Amino acid sequence: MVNPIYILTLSLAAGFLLTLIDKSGRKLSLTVFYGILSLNVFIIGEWFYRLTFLNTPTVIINTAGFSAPLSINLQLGMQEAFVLLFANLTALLSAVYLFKKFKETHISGLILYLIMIVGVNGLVMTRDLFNMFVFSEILSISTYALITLTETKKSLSAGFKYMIAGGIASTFFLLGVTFIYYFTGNLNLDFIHLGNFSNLGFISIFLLAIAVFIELKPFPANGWALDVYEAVDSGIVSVIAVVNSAAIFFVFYKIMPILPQNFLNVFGIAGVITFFFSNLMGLKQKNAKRLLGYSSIGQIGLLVASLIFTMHLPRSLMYLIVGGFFFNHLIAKAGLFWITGIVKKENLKDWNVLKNNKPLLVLFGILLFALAGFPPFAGFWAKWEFVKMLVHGKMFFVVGTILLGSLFEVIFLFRWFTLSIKGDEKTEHKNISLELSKMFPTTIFAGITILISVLIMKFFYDFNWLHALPVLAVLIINVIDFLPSKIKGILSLAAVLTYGYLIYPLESNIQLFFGIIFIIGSAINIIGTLNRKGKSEGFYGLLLMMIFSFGNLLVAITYLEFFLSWEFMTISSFLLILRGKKAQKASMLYLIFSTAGAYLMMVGFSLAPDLVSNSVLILSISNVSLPIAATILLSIGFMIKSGSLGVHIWLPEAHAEAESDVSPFISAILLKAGVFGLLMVGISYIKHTPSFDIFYWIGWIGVLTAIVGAFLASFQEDAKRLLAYSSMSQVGYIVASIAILSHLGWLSAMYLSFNHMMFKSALFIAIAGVYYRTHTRTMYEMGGLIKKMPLSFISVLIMIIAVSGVPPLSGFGAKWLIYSSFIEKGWYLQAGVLFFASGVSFLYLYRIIHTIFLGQLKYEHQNVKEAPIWFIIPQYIFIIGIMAISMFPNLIIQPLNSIAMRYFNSSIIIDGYTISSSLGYWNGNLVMYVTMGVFVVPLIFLMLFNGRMQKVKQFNIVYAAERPESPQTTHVAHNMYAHYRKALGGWGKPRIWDFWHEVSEWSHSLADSIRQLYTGNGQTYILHIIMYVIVIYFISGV
Amino acid sequence: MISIIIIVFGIIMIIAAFLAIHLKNLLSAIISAGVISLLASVIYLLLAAPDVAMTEAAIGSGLTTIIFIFTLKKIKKGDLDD
Amino acid sequence: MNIWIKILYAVISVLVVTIYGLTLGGIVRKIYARVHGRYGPSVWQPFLDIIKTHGKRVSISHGYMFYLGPIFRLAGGLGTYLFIPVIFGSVVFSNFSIAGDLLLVMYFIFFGQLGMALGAGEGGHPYSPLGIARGLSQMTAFEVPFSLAVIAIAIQYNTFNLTTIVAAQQGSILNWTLFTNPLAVVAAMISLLGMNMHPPFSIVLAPQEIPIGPPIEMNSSFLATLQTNRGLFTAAKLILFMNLFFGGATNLPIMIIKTFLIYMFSVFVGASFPRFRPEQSMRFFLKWPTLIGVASIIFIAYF
Amino acid sequence: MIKRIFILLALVGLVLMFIPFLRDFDFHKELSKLSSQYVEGSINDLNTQNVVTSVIVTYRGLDTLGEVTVLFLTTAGVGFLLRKKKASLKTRRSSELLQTASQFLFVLIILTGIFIFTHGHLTPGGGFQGGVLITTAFLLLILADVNLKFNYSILHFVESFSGVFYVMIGLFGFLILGMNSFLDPTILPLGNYGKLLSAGAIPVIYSLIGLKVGSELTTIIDKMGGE
Amino acid sequence: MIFSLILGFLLLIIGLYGMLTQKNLIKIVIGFSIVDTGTHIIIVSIGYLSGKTAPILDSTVDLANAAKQVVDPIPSALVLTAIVIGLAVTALMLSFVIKLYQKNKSLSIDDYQELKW
Repeated sequence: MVNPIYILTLSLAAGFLLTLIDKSGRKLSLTVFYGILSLNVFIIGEWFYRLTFLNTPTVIINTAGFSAPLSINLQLGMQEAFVLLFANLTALLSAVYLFKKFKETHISGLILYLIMIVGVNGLVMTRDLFNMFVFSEILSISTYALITLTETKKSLSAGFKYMIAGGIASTFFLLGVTFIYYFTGNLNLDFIHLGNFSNLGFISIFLLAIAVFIELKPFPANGWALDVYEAVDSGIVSVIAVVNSAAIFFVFYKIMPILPQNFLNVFGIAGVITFFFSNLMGLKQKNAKRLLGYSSIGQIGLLVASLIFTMHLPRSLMYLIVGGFFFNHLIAKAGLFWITGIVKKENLKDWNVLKNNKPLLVLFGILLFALAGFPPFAGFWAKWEFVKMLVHGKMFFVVGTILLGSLFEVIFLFRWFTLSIKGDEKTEHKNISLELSKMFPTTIFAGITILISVLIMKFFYDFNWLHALPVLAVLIINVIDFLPSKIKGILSLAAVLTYGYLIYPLESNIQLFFGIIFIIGSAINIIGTLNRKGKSEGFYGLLLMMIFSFGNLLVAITYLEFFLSWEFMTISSFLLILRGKKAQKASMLYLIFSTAGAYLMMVGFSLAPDLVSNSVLILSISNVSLPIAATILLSIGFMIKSGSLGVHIWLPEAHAEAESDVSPFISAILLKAGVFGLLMVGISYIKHTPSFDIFYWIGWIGVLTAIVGAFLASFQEDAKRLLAYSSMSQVGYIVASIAILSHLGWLSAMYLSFNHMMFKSALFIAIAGVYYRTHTRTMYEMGGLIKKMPLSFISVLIMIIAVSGVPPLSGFGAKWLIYSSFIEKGWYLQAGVLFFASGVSFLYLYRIIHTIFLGQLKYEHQNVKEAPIWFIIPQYIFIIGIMAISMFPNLIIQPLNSIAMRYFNSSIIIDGYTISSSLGYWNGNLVMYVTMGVFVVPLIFLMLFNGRMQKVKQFNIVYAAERPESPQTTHVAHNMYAHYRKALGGWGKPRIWDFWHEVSEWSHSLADSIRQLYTGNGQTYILHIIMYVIVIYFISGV
Repeated sequence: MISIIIIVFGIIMIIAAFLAIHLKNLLSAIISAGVISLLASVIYLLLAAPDVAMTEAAIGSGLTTIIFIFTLKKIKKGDLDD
Repeated sequence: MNIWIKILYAVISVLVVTIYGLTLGGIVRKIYARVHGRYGPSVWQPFLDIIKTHGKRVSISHGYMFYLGPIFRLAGGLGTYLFIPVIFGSVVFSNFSIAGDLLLVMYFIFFGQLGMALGAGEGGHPYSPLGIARGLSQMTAFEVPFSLAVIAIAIQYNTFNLTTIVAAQQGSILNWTLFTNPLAVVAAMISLLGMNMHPPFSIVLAPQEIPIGPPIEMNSSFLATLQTNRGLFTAAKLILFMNLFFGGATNLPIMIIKTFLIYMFSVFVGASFPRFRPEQSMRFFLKWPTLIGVASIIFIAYF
Repeated sequence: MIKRIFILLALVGLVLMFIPFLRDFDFHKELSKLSSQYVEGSINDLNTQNVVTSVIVTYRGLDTLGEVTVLFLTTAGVGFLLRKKKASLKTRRSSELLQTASQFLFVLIILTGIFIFTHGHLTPGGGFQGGVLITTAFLLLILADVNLKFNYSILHFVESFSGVFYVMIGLFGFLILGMNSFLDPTILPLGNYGKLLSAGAIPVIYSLIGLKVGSELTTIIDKMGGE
Repeated sequence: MIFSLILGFLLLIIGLYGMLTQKNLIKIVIGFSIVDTGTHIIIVSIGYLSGKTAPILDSTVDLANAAKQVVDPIPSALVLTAIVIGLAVTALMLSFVIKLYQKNKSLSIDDYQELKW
């Protein structure tokens, strides 16, 4: 146990001596330098361990033989140790990162760095206000000087601006300190009491507080910081943005007890505003480091806000929230700044050099996900608890601002990420040199990020181990990534089936039903991925992560578990979509909408009352009366995932641009997660019907989604896009049926979900096969493939009959159930719209089968073969499934009936194969026989009496007595329903797309105009600071 | 008595401050700033703070001014390496 | 009931109605000719046509879907017919209506159309998909007023069961849907014009633009199959309308009279209007008839 | 123009913010409790005449250590900023007379400086003021353009070791007197009040500070003024 | 001493005014040093107790009643530190100015704003 005073003195003495030491060689001075930095980490580490785990009491060290307030004292408690450990570790690693620089630069660089750490350590430990001033000057001055480690015009001018701003702030600080001394007779924090402060006393405290707050870079008085972030060497920036910020943040934490509540409120709001605007402006940022700068500033704002708003919470919760944000931000930020230094590209567009560099890309991804607050990283838990806390405190405005800000942050961070992976191909690919000294710290921090997440999950939450599976899957598959993809695919298939077996003893049928969709459906779809060649690095990990997350939704017990799985699902599906060749935009759209949805859900869950029972959420939710707002928010969140009208624009992009064997997962299974969620909301809703009938409107949205989706599908030229819109339309039916909130409605929703899973999987796989052979998704470029790919054709044929609802296949069952339920409910006009939608669906269904398989075969496709066997197998499994439930509808109707009966009285009677509702009846089995009969009779007749039939060549058609010229001109496929578009007139315009486009444009231009504040002129920045001080002064009402 | 001296000195200092800011000639501006510090040290003496007065005289009006002048010299000379 | 007897009855029923439907087609052609001032073909001409086309020596197929197309078409006609109870109270003519209700019939109509569209598509002739595209589009449009009318009826009789609907209309002529729910009938009758593809809604076959449209590549037995279906399918649709709106039929003559009159309605309208362009046709159906359909629902549901 | 208005607004705002200080300021009549304790402690515990010195060196010793560090940092910082790739050697001899005079003055000023910081506990002034005087002496040499090659090694040596000794004296207190006695001057006998050799380690510390400040400021001046 | 307090505030504001309006980097630094001086005067002023002597307890002071006779030593101590720190910051700022001038041959702050937005 080394006395903490050594942390200061050793570094100081070493600093003083370094000039001399350096005379005997840089090697020696570097040894001393790194030795001292490591020693600091070691000493603090030991203290942290003792204070945290051995419950050693907080140490207070007085100086000069006198006790406080006579002398200056230092304090080392758990909080100090936490911050110090973190700061010293970062400093050490940053120093490692700067190793090459330190080897070459002037010895003063090392000295400055070492003494800077003294400043940080002193600043954190001291309890004396003026001493804080001194240490903060030590910190600032060394920082100012270190900024010039890279001597560019930019770094110098940034440094100068920084100095001026810092100078102004410290003037205020000094004034504040001395006046506080004057009015309280003390400089020691522990002896300053708010008790009988005069008005002047408050102003003094205000001066002190605002000075610290300015150092925390509040919007808009933070232009200087941004310039520094942009201009200065990555190694130093990481120290400024992380170590310095941490220290100053801690100073703010220390002075908080002497600040009056009204100041704190203002600062809290100012933090929130900073967070919001920084992230908004980040949207327009093209420069990587400046982007991180905006993010950094925003995060500090959030950190301050979280600190202020969680003051009254129990300690452990506060530690989780503030500590979570603290770690999340600072560690990730340091790592990312380091990466910018490794990549050495300013413009985000040039970052696609990363794509050839897997190790760096992985680190980049981990840190970025951590920064954006995705699970399992610390920021996620902090955000969850913070939002919950704010919502309970009814601070909705703050919640909204923070979440919107977070959304902006996710947008710009992941635009960066996606550009790095999918950026423009044209730029040259110079390999990035991975210096060990730079990679080492980055790797350590990525590791710490993960470690912290594990610790948080272990100490703060008690999760079922299943919830770790999604992450484990990624890790494990990463380890065996060298294997060929077929082996990994088979292993994944086995893993999914094992997982299914593990969760199999489910508590209820509804779980079982969705389990079949999620797990069995996925397992069959995995067969399609076995066609992959090569290694498909990373693919199966993500796939497993997604599938396990689906499953975990079913067994989630708490809201948090559910939301955790939901987020895992979002992350994995986002990354899977991103794997598509041109998926940058698509994946971004998906992520933006998903994140927005997730945030709404987060608020929704926070509004929800506590769960009373300990069973899985889908069951226990029925005992919970969700408030209206929660119902609305959760519904919107789930509807975003299921692609409802208005928020559907991510859907076609994501489905179309994902790799073709991923699309079935996205479309057939992922959308059902939204359905599952909506059903969950419905379960609570029916048990505690509120006055305002939300589901009536959800019903309308579902119905409109169905019709609009159908129309949009009809107007597509791209096969996958067509199927995507078709999914949107079909899920619209499902949503509408759920919204009916009746036995028949839910029965039909689940029936259609199951059906949709099968036919949409098969269709997407079929298209994957076609794409695999023809390398095009544009339908009019194909045609006549029936002769080349008969098996695929049959599969598509059966599936489109199933989609269309034409008897005798299972689709009709869905239609019958839906119309019956709508009429029974009294939603007549909605039923009318659905009739229309189901008519329109014929347009696109015919289009997809005709333009691909029928008509004229193109010359270039003369030699294509049938789709690979791996695509055929899953299709035919699904065909068997469809045929089975068409022939014997009871197979599915009976179990679904029992599920729905859990919530409603049964409204159907099953008698043999005849299913009757109050309105009508349907005997699927008999229909099948009759259809087979009426089909077979003419067939036999024709076969008997048409023996003279001869087959003819492709162009042998009656064509105005001429031979047609070429397949291209003869195949009617392009813009097939032009007349319909014409008929629709103004109704056919993509208004919703335009709307979101406008939203995006508008926020970007808003961001652009706000950031004009940062003129780059140092004087303007001073003006900002002074104005800021004045405005805050008058707002605080001192 | 002290008040009067402070007022008189104060007025001179304020004038010097304006001069320091507005004078086009940088050297004069620097010297005006030095004058402020010098007078400040007198005021410190009057305010019974001899330690501060000494420091201000030596550092504020002495060293600081010299550093300014050195800077000016470096810039004026123009023979800066680099 | 013994399933074989049921099948026997169904065969009888189908034969009767097919003959009736084809005759009806002949009569219509006669009427058209007379309206145009020609003598016109014999009333039995459809039968002759079928026998003639079936007997053609040359029979060309473009592939198995092409082969199956007409079969789908005929199966669709047969199925649609077989799921409708034709004559109220008659065992022979009750067909297989126990298999499903009105919704089944409505969706089974698509079975044949879809199959035919696919078969025609494989023919590779550009006019086929053009015609089909038009036909499908128009179908989506005229289905709207029709489905609204059907919903209105379902509300009115609180059932999709065709037999029940017919039963409810027995007793007096005033019990017919025509009188109890005239708006729905108007909407449905307008969409019937589209269904029958007579002018002004004959955009699918449109002889001058895309000669005979989808079946353009069909020949010999294939064409004969389609021609057979035309008689059967037309009759089936008329019977459906009769059941829904005009009180059904308790015996064969009444059925013949009623369906004939319903058919004459579309024939006369067709003879007196020029053809729409495709988008005009769609707009037409999505405007007034749809509004009338909505009005019928509102009227029946809320007043 | 708009900027001017904003500047004006900002300054007016500041004035408004500070006006309460001028309007309502209530000057103390008595020392605060803490100051009285310092005054009494200075007499009774530390045997130091100059209370400011006892506050600076002892009670707020950590501040002063920091302060010295700040200067040290500035030395390093200025040196770091104005680091040269190659030292340029340019000499220009000034007149003999000036040189002699300045060398004489140099010794005189240095001695005065030493006097000031060794008497820091008795009279006004101390390490900082003395240190500045030492710097002034060196400044004189620079200004006189004496081609006196500073022996940088000695300067660095003095700078480093005065700092290290300062820290070490602090640590002595800590090691000898216990964990609350970092920078405690009572490691040396307190002596008689008002004498040169009194006040425990205060004069020693102040002298070290003086040396350190002097060497540091000299380095700064040299870096900024030298060629 | 109220007058010196006013003086301090005035200098502070004049210094800020200089920092905000002058384009020359050296002038800005001068403005900063005026702000510093102003701040120091403010601090010393509030430590002054009317009619009392410097806190040097030599033979002129009655040691028994020392606390009643001297001005507050703490502000003096603080200002001492502040002055030295002020010098440090000024020196560093001027080094920046020199360096900037070396790089860009300009002393106008308007020439150093390519970092923005």
